[in-house]
Formats: sequence, C-alpha cells, structure tokens
Amino acid sequence: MRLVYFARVREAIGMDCEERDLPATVHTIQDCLDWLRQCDTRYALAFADPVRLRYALDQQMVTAEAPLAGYRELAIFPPVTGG
Amino acid sequence: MRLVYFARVREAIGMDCEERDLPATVHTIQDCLDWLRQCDTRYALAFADPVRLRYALDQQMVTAEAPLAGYRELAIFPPVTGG
Amino acid sequence: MKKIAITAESISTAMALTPLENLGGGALASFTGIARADSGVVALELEHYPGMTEQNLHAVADEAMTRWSLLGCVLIHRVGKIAVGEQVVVVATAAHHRAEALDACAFLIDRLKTDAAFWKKEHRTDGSALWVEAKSTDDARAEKWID
Amino acid sequence: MKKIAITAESISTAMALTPLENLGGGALASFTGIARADSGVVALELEHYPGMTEQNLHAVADEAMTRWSLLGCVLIHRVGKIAVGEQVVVVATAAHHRAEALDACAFLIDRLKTDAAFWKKEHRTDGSALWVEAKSTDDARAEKWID
Repeated sequence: MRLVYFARVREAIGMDCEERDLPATVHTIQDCLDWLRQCDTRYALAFADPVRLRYALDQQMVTAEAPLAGYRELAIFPPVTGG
Repeated sequence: MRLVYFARVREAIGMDCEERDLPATVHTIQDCLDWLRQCDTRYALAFADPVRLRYALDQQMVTAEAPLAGYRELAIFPPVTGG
Repeated sequence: MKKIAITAESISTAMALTPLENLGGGALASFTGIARADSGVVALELEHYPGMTEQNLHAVADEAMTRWSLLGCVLIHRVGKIAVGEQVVVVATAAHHRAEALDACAFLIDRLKTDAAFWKKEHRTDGSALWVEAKSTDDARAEKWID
Repeated sequence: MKKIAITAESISTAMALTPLENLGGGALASFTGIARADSGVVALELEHYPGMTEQNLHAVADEAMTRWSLLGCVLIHRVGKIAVGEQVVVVATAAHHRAEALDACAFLIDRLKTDAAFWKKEHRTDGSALWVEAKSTDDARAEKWID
C-alpha cells in the first residue's frame, strides 16, 4: 500500500510517501497506525495524538475504523488549516 | 423656504427646486403638503400617496409631523432605491 | 481608512479593493452591484441628493467601522445613466479576520439600499422609463442588523 | 461557471472577479485572505494534497452553486511560500441578487477552511517555523451552514 504524509506528520516521519507491504493482521487504518508505531519511534511520535490526525483512502476522507481492503493509497495528516 | 424634489416627485411637479414663502398657517411638513396640494393639481398628484413619500429638513430625514421653523430646506422624495 | 465616492464615471471593484490591500488586515470582502437586463431593461438612471447622500454613506460607513472594528471600508456609488452590465455600486471592507470583513460588507450594502438617498429609474427597449419602487424585502434585510 | 485553481504563483482578487463580471448577474461578492504579520510572522508556507485538494474545492463549489443557484463561482488558493501582505486565497461569486452572492461567498470561505486539504506553516523573524493548529471556531462557522 502507498502511504502518504502531510505537514507535521510528514516532517515527524521524515518522508512524504512510501510503499509498504502490510502484514495480514492489518485490516483497518487503526491497525496500520498501531503496526507502524511499533516499526519505528518516528511513527510513534508522528501518531502520538490521534485527536490531531485525519485519514483519506484514495483521496476520500474516512475515519480510523475504515478497512483498507481495495484501496491503493492511505494518507495520514493533521486537521486542515487552509484559507 | 427652499423646496427640493427628487425622482418621481420631481417629475410629477415638473421642477427640481423652488423658493416659497410659506403662509403663517403652515407649521409642519404635513401643513406644507396640504397647502401645496391646494396650490396646483401637479402637487396633489405628486403627493397623492403619502405612504410613498419621505422628507428631509436641511438634509436630515424626518417625518411629516416635523415642524419647519428654523430650517431652510425641505426635501420631498419617494422611498430610496439605490444600490 | 474610510473612503466614500459618488461619481458619474464608470466604477470597478478594484477601485474599492486597492486602497484596502495594504492596511495589514488578513481579510478583504467586497460586494458589487451590476445593472441587470431584467425584462427589457437597457439602462438604469441613478439620481441622488448632493450633500445628503454623502452624509448617509458616511453614517453607514462609520457604523460599520465601529461595530466590526474595521481597518478600512470603501463605498463607491455611480450616478447618472448606467448601461446594463455596468457596475452601479461597490462596497469593500478590510479587517483582521474574515467574519468581520464579510459581515460588515453585507451590512454596508443592506443599509446603503435603505438609508442612502439614491433613486433608480429603469429605461427599457421600448423607450419607456419607470422609477423603481422600494422593496419591503430591503427593509427587512436592513432591519436584521438592528440589535 | 465554476473555476478552481491551486497555484504557486501570486494571486489577486481581480483574477477571481473578472470571469464573473459578464454572466448577466446583478451581484458579485468576493473574499480575499491575506498573510498577516501576526507576532513575528514573516511568511506562510502552504502545503496541499494534489488531486484531493482540487476534489475538495470542486465539492464545496458544487454545493454552493446548487444551494444558492449561483451564475458562477471561483476559488483560487495559493500554495508554497507566501510573504506577509500577499494574498493566500480568493473566493468570488456571481448571482442574480445580493443575498445569494454574499451568503454563498461566506459559505465558500468557511467550508474551504474546514474541508479542503491545505496545511499552513508560519515562518517567523527568529527563523523558527510552526505548523498552524486547526481552530475549533472554524469548525463552528462551517457547521452553521448545515441545515
């Protein structure tokens, strides 16, 4: 799965995107966050405050409970602050 | 007293301003309207519908009950329609 | 910064916005009224009461400046003959934040319509010309700003 | 008429208003957001999610077009580094009457702030740079448009 990061999340992780093979135990966005947190402390820091995280699957906003099956791109980013 | 007219009122009367010596019996705007109505049918027509008349004394909006004493200019016009 | 203008020359939204751009505010709002080709209308003719109309516009602008702590506001109204498609009125505001700029802009045009001494005549394709009647919906919109 | 643009070049209110001027509407409204020199800020940096952000802006514009029967609406958002005093965002609407143009313009900027994938960083005089936190007041303003 392609993972893309923006703003504070991007800077905390240190890259704007990566391609990852997710383990079979990862079904939802929440599972993916938990798994990444264990991979590296940079993810643990980037995802430390779930209240300040938002998610999109193939560019559609979803919640952390959303299943990943059938999607190619997961985006993780802070609440938006444009305008 | 200087009388000034605008828009539909101006066109109905046929002039945009005139200088008038008001009789001693004319105290208020209402008195002035009544007196002018008797002077000429053009005024009677111009002032036929008081609901559609507005007044200003020395460029301040007032109601028909306002006394004229101390003012130099009475303006009579329809409700405004700018913008 | 407050600017009031009544002119027989053509006007533009840019004329109102330009003087507001460098006041340090984070928000500009504008409203522009254009002469519409309603049922055969080819031109408008705007009449005003020199002296009083300017006072009316200053009073409306002063109220908006105070009520929304504006950094600036501009009211420009055209008078005389105005062809369909040309701009009749432009109001613009500058404020620190967007709510102030937007609300004050809506207030200015609503109150200008009911409080400023302008009268509008419609010239039609058939040569006829009719004074526009005041709308009770305008009074209702202006009254909603009364606290 | 609907126009959406995200650009790293400098933008202006006129860019949004010009395409709306000849649609036959009687009312244009605009909102312009400018980078403010808040407590030592010298520049903003705007990031977006190419593809998704454009979709977000189209969705907000489509909702406004339908809800207020607009003749046109334009949303232009700048991205990249933006110096204090420069324009960050411009929204503009054209409608037959003023209430539609003004309300839709306020709706567009309120919803753009909460629904479009942009992130803003503030660069300060001391060389520091901080991501701006989302404001709950923005959510509140966006929610008031929900019927």
